Amino acid sequence: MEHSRRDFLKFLSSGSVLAFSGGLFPVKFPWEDSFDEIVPQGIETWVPSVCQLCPGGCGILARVLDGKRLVKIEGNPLHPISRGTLCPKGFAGAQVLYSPFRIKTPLRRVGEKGSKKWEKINWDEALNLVSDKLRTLRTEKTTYTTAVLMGQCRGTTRQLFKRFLDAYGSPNLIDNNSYREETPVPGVFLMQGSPYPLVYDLENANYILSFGSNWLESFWSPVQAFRSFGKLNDDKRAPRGKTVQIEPRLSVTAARSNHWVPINPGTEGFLALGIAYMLIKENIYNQDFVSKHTFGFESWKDPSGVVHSGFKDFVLNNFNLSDVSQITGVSIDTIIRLARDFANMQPAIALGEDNFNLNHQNTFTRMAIHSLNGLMGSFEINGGVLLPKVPPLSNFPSIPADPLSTEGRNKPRIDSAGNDKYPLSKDLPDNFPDNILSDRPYPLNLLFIYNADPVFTSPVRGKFIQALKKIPLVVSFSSFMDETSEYADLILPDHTYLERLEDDPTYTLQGFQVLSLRQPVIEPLYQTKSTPEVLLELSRKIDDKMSSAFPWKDYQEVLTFTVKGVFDLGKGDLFGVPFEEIWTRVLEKRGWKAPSYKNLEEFNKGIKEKGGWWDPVYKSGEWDRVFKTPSKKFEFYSQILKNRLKNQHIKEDKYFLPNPPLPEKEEGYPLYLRVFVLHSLSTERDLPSPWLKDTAGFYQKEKWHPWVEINPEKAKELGIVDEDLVWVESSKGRIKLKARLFPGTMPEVVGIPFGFEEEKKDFNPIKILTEKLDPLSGIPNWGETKVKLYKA
Amino acid sequence: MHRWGMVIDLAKCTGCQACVVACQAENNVPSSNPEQAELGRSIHWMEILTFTEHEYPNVKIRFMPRPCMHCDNPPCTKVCPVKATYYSKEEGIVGQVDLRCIGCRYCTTACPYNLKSFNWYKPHWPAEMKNYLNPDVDVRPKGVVEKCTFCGHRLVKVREKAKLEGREFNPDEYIPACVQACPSGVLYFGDLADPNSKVSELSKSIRAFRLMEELGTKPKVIYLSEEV
Amino acid sequence: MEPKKQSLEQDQILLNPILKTGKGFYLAAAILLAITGGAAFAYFKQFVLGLGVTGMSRPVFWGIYITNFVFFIGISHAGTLISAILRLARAEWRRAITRSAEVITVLVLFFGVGNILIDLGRIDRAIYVIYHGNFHSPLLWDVISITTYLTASSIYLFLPLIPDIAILRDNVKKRRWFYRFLSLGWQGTEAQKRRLEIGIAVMAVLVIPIAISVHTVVSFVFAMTIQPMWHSAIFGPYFVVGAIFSGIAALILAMAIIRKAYKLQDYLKPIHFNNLGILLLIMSLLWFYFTFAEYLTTFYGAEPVQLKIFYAKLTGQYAPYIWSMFMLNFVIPFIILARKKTRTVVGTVIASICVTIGMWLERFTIVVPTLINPRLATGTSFYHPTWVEALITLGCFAFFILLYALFTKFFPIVSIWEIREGREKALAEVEERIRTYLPGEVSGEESG
Amino acid sequence: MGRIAILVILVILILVLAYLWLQGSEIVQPVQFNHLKHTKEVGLSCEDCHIYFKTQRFAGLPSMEICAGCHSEPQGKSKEEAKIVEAIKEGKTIEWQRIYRTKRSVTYSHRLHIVVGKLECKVCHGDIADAIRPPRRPLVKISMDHCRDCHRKMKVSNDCITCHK
Repeated sequence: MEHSRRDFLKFLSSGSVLAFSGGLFPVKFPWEDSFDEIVPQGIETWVPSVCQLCPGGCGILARVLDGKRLVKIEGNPLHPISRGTLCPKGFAGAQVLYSPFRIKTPLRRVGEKGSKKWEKINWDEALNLVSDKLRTLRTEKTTYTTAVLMGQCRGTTRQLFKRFLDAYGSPNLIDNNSYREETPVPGVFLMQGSPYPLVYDLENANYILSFGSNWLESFWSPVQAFRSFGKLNDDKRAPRGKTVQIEPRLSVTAARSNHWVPINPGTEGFLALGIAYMLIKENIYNQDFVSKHTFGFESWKDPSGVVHSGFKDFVLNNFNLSDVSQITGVSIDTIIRLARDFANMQPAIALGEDNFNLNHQNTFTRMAIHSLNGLMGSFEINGGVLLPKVPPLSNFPSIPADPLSTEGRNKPRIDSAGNDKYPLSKDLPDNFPDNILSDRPYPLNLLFIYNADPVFTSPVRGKFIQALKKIPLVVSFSSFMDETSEYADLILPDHTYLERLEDDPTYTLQGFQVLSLRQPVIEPLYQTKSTPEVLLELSRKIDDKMSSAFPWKDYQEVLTFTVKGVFDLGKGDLFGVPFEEIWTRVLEKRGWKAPSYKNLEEFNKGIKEKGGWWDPVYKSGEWDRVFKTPSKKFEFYSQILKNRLKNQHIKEDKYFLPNPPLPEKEEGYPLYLRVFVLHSLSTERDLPSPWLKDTAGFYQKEKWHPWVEINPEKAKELGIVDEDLVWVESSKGRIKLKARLFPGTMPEVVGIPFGFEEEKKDFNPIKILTEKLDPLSGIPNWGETKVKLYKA
Repeated sequence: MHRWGMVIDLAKCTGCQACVVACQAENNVPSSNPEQAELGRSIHWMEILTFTEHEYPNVKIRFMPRPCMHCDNPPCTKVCPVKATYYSKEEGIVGQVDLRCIGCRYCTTACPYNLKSFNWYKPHWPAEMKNYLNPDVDVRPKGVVEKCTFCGHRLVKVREKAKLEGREFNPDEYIPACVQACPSGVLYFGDLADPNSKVSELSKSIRAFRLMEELGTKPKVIYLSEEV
Repeated sequence: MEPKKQSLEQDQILLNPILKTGKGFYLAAAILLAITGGAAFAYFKQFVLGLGVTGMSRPVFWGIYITNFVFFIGISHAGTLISAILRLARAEWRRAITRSAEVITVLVLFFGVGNILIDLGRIDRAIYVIYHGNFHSPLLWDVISITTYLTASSIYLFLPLIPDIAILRDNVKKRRWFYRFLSLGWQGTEAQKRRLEIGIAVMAVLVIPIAISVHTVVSFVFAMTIQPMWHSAIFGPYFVVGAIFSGIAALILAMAIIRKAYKLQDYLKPIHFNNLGILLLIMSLLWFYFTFAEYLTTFYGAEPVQLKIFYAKLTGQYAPYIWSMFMLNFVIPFIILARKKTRTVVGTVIASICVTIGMWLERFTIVVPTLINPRLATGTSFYHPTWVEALITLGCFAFFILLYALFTKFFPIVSIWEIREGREKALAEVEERIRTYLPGEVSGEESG
Repeated sequence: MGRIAILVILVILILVLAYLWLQGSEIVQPVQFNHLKHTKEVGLSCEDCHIYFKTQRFAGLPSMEICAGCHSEPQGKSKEEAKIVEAIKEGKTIEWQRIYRTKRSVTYSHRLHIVVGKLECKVCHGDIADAIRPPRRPLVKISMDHCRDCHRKMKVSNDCITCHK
């Protein structure tokens, strides 16, 4: 019926002049889809690579048409970290690659700094500019006045930067986000002594007690965190375990956890010790682990005969439940239940890792939290706390002897990290601008900025801007015109991670070493150059001493050199389907070496095709590797801290035990500010992806801009109605934001998301954060910012 | 005859939005800008609905990923005056032919789940960003309605591949972009007509419920509730 | 035989508007044209930039345009329905007002359909509704019923117009060929008169069910969906009552304006306004009855989804609209029209202005609150109409009034031959008819 | 008299308008390629130049390498061929215009229809093989009914989802 009716109608209407487009005339009417975007097809290839929008290291498969058009990014099913899935940032890579805000050629500043006036120059001219400066500094013997401010970077590129500065003669390799990952958190370092970061096997843990660690929103490897959460709740009717979130604000982790424990900000350490009190009092801690592998639990006598009180007495005397409950605001029976669950549901993890949580807790608070793991002995077990090994890249040959570079290397660091003021600090990016402005210990002539945007992420952004204006030559490798590059003198734009060749050594939550290869998915779109190549070219241009330190023709050669180290290891295998992985694990457990590749060529070809290599075996029980403390044990009483602070002659033992400080009040600013991170935004820089900005802040129904969350009762007190414009003011400054009533915040806590960025808008909460640094580690303690709120 | 359906295990969803962004990347959904988002015009085929319940301190936030329900008795295909949105009897998928849609938006008001979106503006991509458009999916012009199609274009591609290789069509190969992207393993996809598919098995679970089932639309997206 | 010239004695004044156009007319036409031009520009902007320029978003997909659609289709019931009923009931006082009513119907229908076309995202594909029509869709039912209604009411307008056009042909110098062509050779012979009478009678009978069907089908667009406070059986009759109600109000307004503009005081007499006022009062009561029935059932049933919208209307965001609608549609008209003393020309005009505004608000508060409170409340949805929508609505009103005025310039707004027929025969006819009602009298029918 | 004049002008106007309209829709190729000579005299098959239709969804217009195969030096005297030879020498690419194009939202896979469906090229492309000058408009108007009839005959799914992406 339908067929004939349309013919009749067509016959009827074909006669009328008024026929619309309906396919009658073989012609396009002007108003017809002027959208002539017919997307060109092409021959489809899938290129494995690695995402770099966060340190997670997920393997991706890029769908490329005709070798020159990236259409979509998907998870690499063979990759052990991503297993075929990705987080939203993974997909947004395409928008980062094809973003219109990319810097297309090297730029030189023409106006004065920060005036955003640039001129395009070609690569040779730009490189000569930098190498001349480097050469003059070599001749003036002031090589130490150069510095590299580095963001997220690991593997061969990081080693290349280190070698460049060592060969050139400068100690200043400053890691801008050293407190984010890559280096251990001081609290853990004091108790375990190992310089490498820990990893928490969330996938197999039965009980995750998280103290403010927002591991479902800001974890160093989000896809593994999501998979762990998925596995934990796989069968809701017979759940394998529980997650508890102790946080003053209902984050996404708290919302999805079995139990949210609101706690007064800054008192997490007291609650941890309250739980420790219960564990010790009811004697349900892991006695045999504590006796065998810990030090300082019982009171002990040091060689000079002085008796030191142990952790046990310290906790029993000072942290009874009523005090702890009064300080933390957590009811006594909750503390009891937490302690009992923590003891019974093994393997349990006390998670203090705050990663980008930007609310870094005090070092002693972290020691208190980590002591719970010590009490229950959840180390080196499946579902416990592991110390992973990084894939062993072969070391570079030693730098040829050069008195100038050795002398420059031994100069004090520009950011004076590790001095007495902050004994445990490895990098002090927040101290860096003060030293520059006051020329202490020496004025800086040349600054390289790689993959970091301190003006966007650092609370001392005002000083950073002055510092950048003061430094004669600032070279930025950013591929986007971010806030820091606006103050640079010269921009040598790097490829985006989809056009770059790089290795990416990391590890899974089970401690397995993973080496993935990031290979260029398409030819670079613009005249950008990979930063390692730039370093190699610079070193050749400076002088023969430097060029002899870099015997490689290009970065490809450097990579084959370093990746050979992993080949020499002989263990592990290329990425394979799950069956092959189990087979490799079985053989290796029995000491067989069963790699599927015979020689180096096959190894390199396999890595290119499958995406990388990994060793699905974690050798647990290597106690001397895990506890590198003087007593070769887990130390409740930190002897490392004692030795480090020898010259300060601190007498009482309390100082070396985990004794968290009470949070101070600040008159005039009654509310606590808690800056939190949204999962789909980056904490390093502004990701120019509309997809991400359109989905960030979904549960507040807010998009594209931050807001401030207030408890409904507190809002009524302050006379603030939902969606009002409010000023949020701290001692450092104020910003105007939209207020949203959110029953998930404690009355005296106010939450602002971090990570939004827009051209002429000024709503970055970093501006009002306190500049106070943690006394021991020098890491900024943003959790202690106090603010007040009033209607705009 | 297939009845493609999806099971969403709400206990495992962390609201990470991987499915939302994966769907937009796969289906050339135009990305919005601050002004458009402010006016409620950003288009999401798959969206995470959030419900905040109770008061401080025992607050509960529920996340509910919501694709199109692909109802077996769809209220939207009945009301479309030009048969632009149709119920495919062979696949059980509710599709949208945007060549024929006149933009009257009757289907969007008739749908009780409010999950159909409309192109209020001419979709705009900066010049370079046109590169990542997927040739398998049409780029919708302004003035037409668009909705989740369970990535129907992937089904066609998998069918074509099976025919070219001369073998039977294997239902497990067909998987929408959101199900493939989910890191927590919340989304399961399969053929509800096949009794021993993973989806049919899960849909018989005690926790299974369908959104607004009482309206008689017979949705083919089955949720597994958080609490037991 | 030389065609008999239609003589014209007293009713010369009815031709004045056609013969000479005063300066006032040109001024009014200019203003109306300006507004229409503005609306055209606003629509062109929407055509080029897309519907993003309006205030609609998700989930509020329908707004002012659909309200206008229902409102204008509502007004269209003024004409044929009222003039048809009056003609069938042989109410003598209808003679002066039937044509002005029928003209409202025919002209306003274009704006009803026009607003749907304006609301379409892709107006260039509107023809698909005919090519690939899906008869499951209430919109298709609308298309059919409105097209039939348009043809029926245009014929019903044209038939009684023929004798007047003949008068114009014989008396007016301008556009002679136009009138000769349209008068279809009318001589006023007995045979022609008899055939015309039959034609009008048939059309009068035919138009009533079509008119009823049009507005029930317009209400089915809402009632057939399963949205709360739309999906109810009362919508059919409720919209029809609303239509007649707003139709009468629009008719009174139109009559008042032409009465003032063309000084037709002794043709459109207070008694006309009085009778229409009574009709308006009856419809106001009926409308209130239906509204009360709908809200009571919703309130009493207390389904949460329905109650959410009920309270959004009565106490929430749309309370001012609902309560002003209630005042404008029931309280004020009731006060004015209930007492004969106030049911004067001015009184009925005030009442009908209130009713017109009230009925637009009633349509608005049916369409928007249901969309703004969807079943699956996923956050704050809002609807702030923009200047484009406002200007296009204004443009529709202006253009309608302009077309109406133009019609009065081409054809006599009061039907001359019916007035004359009334003057000659009506008295005898009515007197005879009344006798048939009285007991005991032998009337024509019984005598067989 | 006036009325007839208006009528005549109107008709002329429509004719001119229609002519302009159809004119605007013509597709002109940069080089007047002679299909007949290549298929009949030289004996080439479709696959020699449109190389992808057996392996990809699209058939692919010939790239310069394919032409360069024979035309690196002139094969004959026609000035159209000279254009190609010169373009090959300078390494420029010739922008061939597509004549056959399905509607924007319709997917069509050549390999499926040719390898599995065993379709002839001329079913949809008409007898282009014997065209001396490149046609200005598709020889066969590919409409929905054109496809649906064939699908109905071959008992292949006629569901909207098969063709509308």
